Amino acid sequence: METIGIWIAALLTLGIFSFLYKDNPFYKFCESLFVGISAGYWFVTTFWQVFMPKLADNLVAGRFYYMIGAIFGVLMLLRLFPKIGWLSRWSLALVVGTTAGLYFTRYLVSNGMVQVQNTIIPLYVKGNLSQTIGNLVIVIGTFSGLIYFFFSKEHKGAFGGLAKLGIWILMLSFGASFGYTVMSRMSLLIGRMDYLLGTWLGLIH
Amino acid sequence: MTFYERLMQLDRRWIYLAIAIAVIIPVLLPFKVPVYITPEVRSVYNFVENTQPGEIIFLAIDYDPNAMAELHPMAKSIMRQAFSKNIKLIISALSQNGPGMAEQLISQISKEYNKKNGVDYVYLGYKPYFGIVILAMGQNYRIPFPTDYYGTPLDSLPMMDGVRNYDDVKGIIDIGGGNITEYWINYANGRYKAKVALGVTGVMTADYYPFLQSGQVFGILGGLKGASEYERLTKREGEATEGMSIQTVAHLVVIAFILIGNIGFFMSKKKK
Amino acid sequence: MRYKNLRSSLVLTFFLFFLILPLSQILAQDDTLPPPPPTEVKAGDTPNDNGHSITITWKLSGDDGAGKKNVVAYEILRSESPTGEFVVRGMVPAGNNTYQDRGAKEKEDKNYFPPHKDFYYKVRAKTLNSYSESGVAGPAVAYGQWFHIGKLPVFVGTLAFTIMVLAFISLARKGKEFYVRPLAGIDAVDDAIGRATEMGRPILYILGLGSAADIATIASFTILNRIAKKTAEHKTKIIVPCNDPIVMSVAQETVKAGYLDAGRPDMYKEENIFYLTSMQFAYVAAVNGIMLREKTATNFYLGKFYAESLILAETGSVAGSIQISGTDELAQIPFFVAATDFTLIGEELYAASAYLGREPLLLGALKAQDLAKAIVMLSLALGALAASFHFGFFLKLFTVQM
Amino acid sequence: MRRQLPILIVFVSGVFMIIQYFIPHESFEFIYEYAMDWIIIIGIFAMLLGLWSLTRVSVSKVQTKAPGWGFSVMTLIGLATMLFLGIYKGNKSIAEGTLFMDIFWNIYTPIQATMFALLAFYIASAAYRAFRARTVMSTILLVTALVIMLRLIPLGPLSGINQTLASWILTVPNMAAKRAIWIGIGLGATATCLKIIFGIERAYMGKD
Repeated sequence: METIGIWIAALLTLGIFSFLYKDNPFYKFCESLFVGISAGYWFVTTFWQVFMPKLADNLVAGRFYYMIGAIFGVLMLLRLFPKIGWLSRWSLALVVGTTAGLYFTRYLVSNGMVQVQNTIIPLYVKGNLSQTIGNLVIVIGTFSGLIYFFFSKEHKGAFGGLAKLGIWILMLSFGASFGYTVMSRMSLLIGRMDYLLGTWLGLIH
Repeated sequence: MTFYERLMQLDRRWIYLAIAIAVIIPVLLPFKVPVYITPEVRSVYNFVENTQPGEIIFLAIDYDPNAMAELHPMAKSIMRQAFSKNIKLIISALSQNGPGMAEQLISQISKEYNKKNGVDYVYLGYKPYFGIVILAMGQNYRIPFPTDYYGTPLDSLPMMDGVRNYDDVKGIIDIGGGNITEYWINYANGRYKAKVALGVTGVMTADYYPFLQSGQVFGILGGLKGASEYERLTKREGEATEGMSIQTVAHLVVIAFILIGNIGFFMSKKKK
Repeated sequence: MRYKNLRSSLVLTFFLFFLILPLSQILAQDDTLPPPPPTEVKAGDTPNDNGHSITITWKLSGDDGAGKKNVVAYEILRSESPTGEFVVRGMVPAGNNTYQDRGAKEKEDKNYFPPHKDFYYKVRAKTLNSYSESGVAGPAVAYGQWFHIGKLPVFVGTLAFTIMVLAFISLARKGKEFYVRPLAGIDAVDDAIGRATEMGRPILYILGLGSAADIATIASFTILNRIAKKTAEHKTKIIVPCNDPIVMSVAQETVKAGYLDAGRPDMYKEENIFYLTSMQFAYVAAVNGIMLREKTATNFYLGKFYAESLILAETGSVAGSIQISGTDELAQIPFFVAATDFTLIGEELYAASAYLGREPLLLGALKAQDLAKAIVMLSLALGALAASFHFGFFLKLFTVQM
Repeated sequence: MRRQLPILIVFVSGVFMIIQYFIPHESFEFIYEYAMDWIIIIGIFAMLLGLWSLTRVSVSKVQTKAPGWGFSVMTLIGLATMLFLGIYKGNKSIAEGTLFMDIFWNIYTPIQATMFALLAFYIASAAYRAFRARTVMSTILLVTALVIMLRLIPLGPLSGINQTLASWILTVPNMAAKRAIWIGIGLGATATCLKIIFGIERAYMGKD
């Protein structure tokens, strides 16, 4: 059984890699199988791990307020019937409204307050040149980066200059993240190659 | 289309092929890529090198199996270096899923060097609440660990005779994949003034450099690269060197293609 | 629930070690003499909480960090009467002088902490082999608060920002027009749709991996609505494969509304907005296939994206599609910038809906965002200056307690 | 009813969630927890919509014999197999060692890992295509990416300098840029939340 499993896994691995050369029936086979299996897997695991404990168990235990969730859930399903489909908007409204309120304070704190708080740093650190330069770059960089994101003012003159500095610093950061990620992506491929050459073909151990 | 223009528009399948070769060849034919040894790695190596036979180093293995790829090579090299110089080790494993993995590693390496549990090394194992454990070990190892991992009381282990706390070891090397590392710095170094060096994952490395500058730790092995430097220093190349060699070749290939693209771009622009 | 039990059993295991140890008397040193006890023990309601916790503070034992330096930890004990039996509630390492005794708010929970009830506390300083206890503090009562004082800066921020947004929207409603600078990614949208029309090929719109509960996805719905309207006007097919069933439902409504806006409800085809699977890479595998088989002329990737961003963008580039991307997922922006033709970076994604619709109300909100940005920048500049002169007050304005 | 009530639900639930952030009292905590559970439950019901859509699209491809309809059969077989294997023995169906989990480990996992590993190739081809010194901006992108990648390449004594430069870029200007983007996203997202709550942004509700 284990050998069969390894062979299946190895062939499917090759099937996906074949896409790099060009789209082909082998890849299409892997892809369509993958879609079906993943959707089934997702449905089944959510059913057992979320639906049962969150809804069924609570209703059985007599926690009637979970009924409200179930009612909204059923409303969602009414989309399948065009005539009363509009009722699903109530559920949608609850989802969207709740999360909008939830995210409002979350973003305000973690993306606003905390970032400002972290950027309030001294521009001059006595006897420590490298930290002084570092702090200056952070404050000026954040400042000019924000200027770049101004929408209601034309990027002209000194303002435009700062905006340009801002986008340069953004590009610096993008280049750095890109270069930094290469290593972890290569590790993923090394892992797959180990599987093909080692576990499957037994060329390395 | 001129030669240079062609350089700018290579079929990407050539790139894919090059990457595949770059990853496969080093796996099949292991070879060494030269490594530059950074001072923060060398200082850890020198620390172990300058420890006298019979003295004790504390080795904290604070990672889960999911960080093994990067951190296991570090633990291996340090243990091998210590055992080959007849340095004794006290080893703890404070990460929840790590103790079993650490035990395997210890029994494997100690066998290689014919080292005896309780005589040449002591494996304390795991206790919850790493903050309190690290702090309590500053008083006495026996507070959190009345017995070792195998259930033997510490007092009946010959090696622990007269060994009470961090004062009785030469220093601490913590190899960690999470926030336990911070507690070693703040408690073992901050409160008990123990010498601490770190081995951390690549993602964590940049965050811990400030502790090096402030002198709170005396050395850092960062990620696979730090591990491969250490393997090179101890002249026993293993997984880290191999992994790093593949990474180096793969990075070289990416850089080479970037350069090819730019050469094509500049030369074809010049012609016009 | 299971987690909580695990934790209390861990506490218990650890506690047992400390009980067994004094018996073993491993090191017969002066550690057997009890340390000076903790003093000035105070117990009171924990502020800014739900009413199921009491905070205990004390002054460190004389042997903690000073004297013999042999105090290892403090144990916190609780009783329902000053003379009753005291039970250990928790432990903190030496050097700490506060402890929050907290419990669950559900009555059926084993760890339930009753509010409005008198409790008495003692603190015990522990060395290796001995301990000493403080006097009794209390009674203390736990009760819940109706406003979190530590979140006052957020409250002020919420009010200020809400007022700004509403004010600019009402200005816009009164007919005031706001200037917005051109954005390359937005200007490209019309060309991209035009190109698809000329080539007679479909447009692919990917909402990403977010759910309908992600703000980036909701922002993307608005953009989808505008783009759907334009494709309806151009009679170009738009394909929207989805990763989440609710997102699919919303996307269907949104596209249908776009076709209605364009006056072409007859052209709307629901089967073009469909669900594939919720698993990241299976979804990507299928979308890859769609790009190459449908030969999409233009691909939009707007919303939440993770590691798949580069797989999509590179496959799209192989297929020769024009690609416009945008996400607020920081780690993915570099890959979109490198591999797609136009990228809306972070906030630009949120601004895009206002740009595309040119609706005055949305533009008004954009103006409010800019004003808030100016305030943030002013705070940054003033704050950094204040910090340079060791003036700490400014920082406090932005400090939020959780 | 069709338009106004949903807008009202959005407004009430949104404002409630903002207010509850500031109120630590347990009564608000309880309502908050129920609301979060309701959202999850709605999501679970919606799964059926997903399954319906996937099945309908696949079946109609098979019925109309659309190009590649055979692959739609594969999708349907995969889906049906997993649904059957995952349900028929109750909640024991998804324990380790069942056929359900065997399929997960031997089919699902390797395909997923390989899809992920494709990134190694794509990151190389994207670098080749994008990193050209055409403009100042793309030159900056190119140079910093090179500096960071070179940290893995032995350059002799230059390695030390490059190492320092690489970690400086990662910790200083990189941090500045990230903060600027974060703050921008914070403003954009909060403004969007407000627009949703006040019913200004309502494209997601569709029209009749």
